[in-house]
Amino acid sequence: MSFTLTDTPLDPAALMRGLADVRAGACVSFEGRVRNHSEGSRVDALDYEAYGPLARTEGERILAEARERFAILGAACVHRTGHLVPGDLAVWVGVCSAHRGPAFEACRYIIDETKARVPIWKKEHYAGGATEWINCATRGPHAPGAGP
Amino acid sequence: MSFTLTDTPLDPAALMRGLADVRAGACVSFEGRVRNHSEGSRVDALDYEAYGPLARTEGERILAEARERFAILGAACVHRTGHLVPGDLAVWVGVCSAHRGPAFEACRYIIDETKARVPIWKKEHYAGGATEWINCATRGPHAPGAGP
Amino acid sequence: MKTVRIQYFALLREQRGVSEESVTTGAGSPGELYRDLRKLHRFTLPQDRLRVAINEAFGSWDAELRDGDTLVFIPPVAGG
Amino acid sequence: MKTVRIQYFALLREQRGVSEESVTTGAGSPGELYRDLRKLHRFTLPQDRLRVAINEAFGSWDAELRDGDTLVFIPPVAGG
Repeated sequence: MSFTLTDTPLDPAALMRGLADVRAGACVSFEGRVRNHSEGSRVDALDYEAYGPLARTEGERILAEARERFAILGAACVHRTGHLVPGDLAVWVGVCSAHRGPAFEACRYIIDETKARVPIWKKEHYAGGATEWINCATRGPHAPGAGP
Repeated sequence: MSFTLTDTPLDPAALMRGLADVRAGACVSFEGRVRNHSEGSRVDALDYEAYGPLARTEGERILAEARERFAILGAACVHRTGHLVPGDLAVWVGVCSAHRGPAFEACRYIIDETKARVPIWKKEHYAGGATEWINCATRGPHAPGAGP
Repeated sequence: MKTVRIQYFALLREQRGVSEESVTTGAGSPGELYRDLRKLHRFTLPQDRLRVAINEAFGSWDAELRDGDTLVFIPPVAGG
Repeated sequence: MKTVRIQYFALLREQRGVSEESVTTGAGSPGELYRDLRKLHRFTLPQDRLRVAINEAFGSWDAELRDGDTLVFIPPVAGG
């Protein structure tokens, strides 16, 4: 069980090898990648910023919750920080278990909770030079409650 | 979209690269591995055997169904045949989509349907020399309807 | 009488002792043919635990058997 | 009066122009302090869209502010 922040590229194969367990019949992984578009705008790059100490504490808490709720053998989550471009891997979650149900459910739980709770922020850089901190708009189309 | 049978080891990293798409924000993979135990017995090895032509047809049909049901960008499934030992990768499923929900759901659908419908068989070799074709018992504890 | 090709896999292959054979039969359907072969070779799997493939596609046990068909009796699958 | 350390991240860091600062304040709670700082630095995010961390753990806006505390006002997160 480990939650890690890193400013260097992620290697999914090496990360999955870290979860190897001959009791495991099922390993599920999630790769979150930088898309080249976001709500209709072309994305040229992203910056990820984390509040390290609390991100690690909260990330480890999420992994511990997954272990309590689901019959899994191992789980890990690694999140990038720094400057990323489309196609780059931003987050990796891997879970191994004896049977496949718990691996799928725990993997989904970990990425959902990580996105909702871990203090990591994302700034999108759009074609043309505009930027935006995602979820932080207070007016305009991305503000909460705005739009139809 | 492709369903493949192979008698050589699977390379998940290479398989996932085959699904690369800059529109994809989420890629989910499933790795089915040979466990060292099965219903309490120690497993030393497995043989997988497939009815190739129909396995490929049915596998491709499952991938097409996944594409119809879920908003995904790409999906693939590769299944091993031949002699495997604990820790070996027996099956790999990968799905990429713009958002994570469909990738998780389609990946689960593909592995569930593959296990239920594709004509592939598994013979377990136990410590001590006994063997069993899984799901094929007609008496004893593994027969349908047997046991509590 | 017609002649059909049968391919065997997994448990049926082991119980039959061959991977494939040609059979000349008076059976009218795959279901009738399996009943005959099961008696002859003492296959343990009852028909209701199998599916049948005719010419590389899933088929019906009641289909009309034609000369030259290729049949596979498909034991319960166990991929993954 | 007490002195607390504040770390800024993401949008708040950009709007404040620094990553951290020490502030000597008469505010009794993180909520009161954010209200003062928001007015001073024109932070766009209202308090109800933030969480607060006190000494590297999530805390309460009503907690009693102590001399030497480290505070982080946490903008809406967007990992993954």
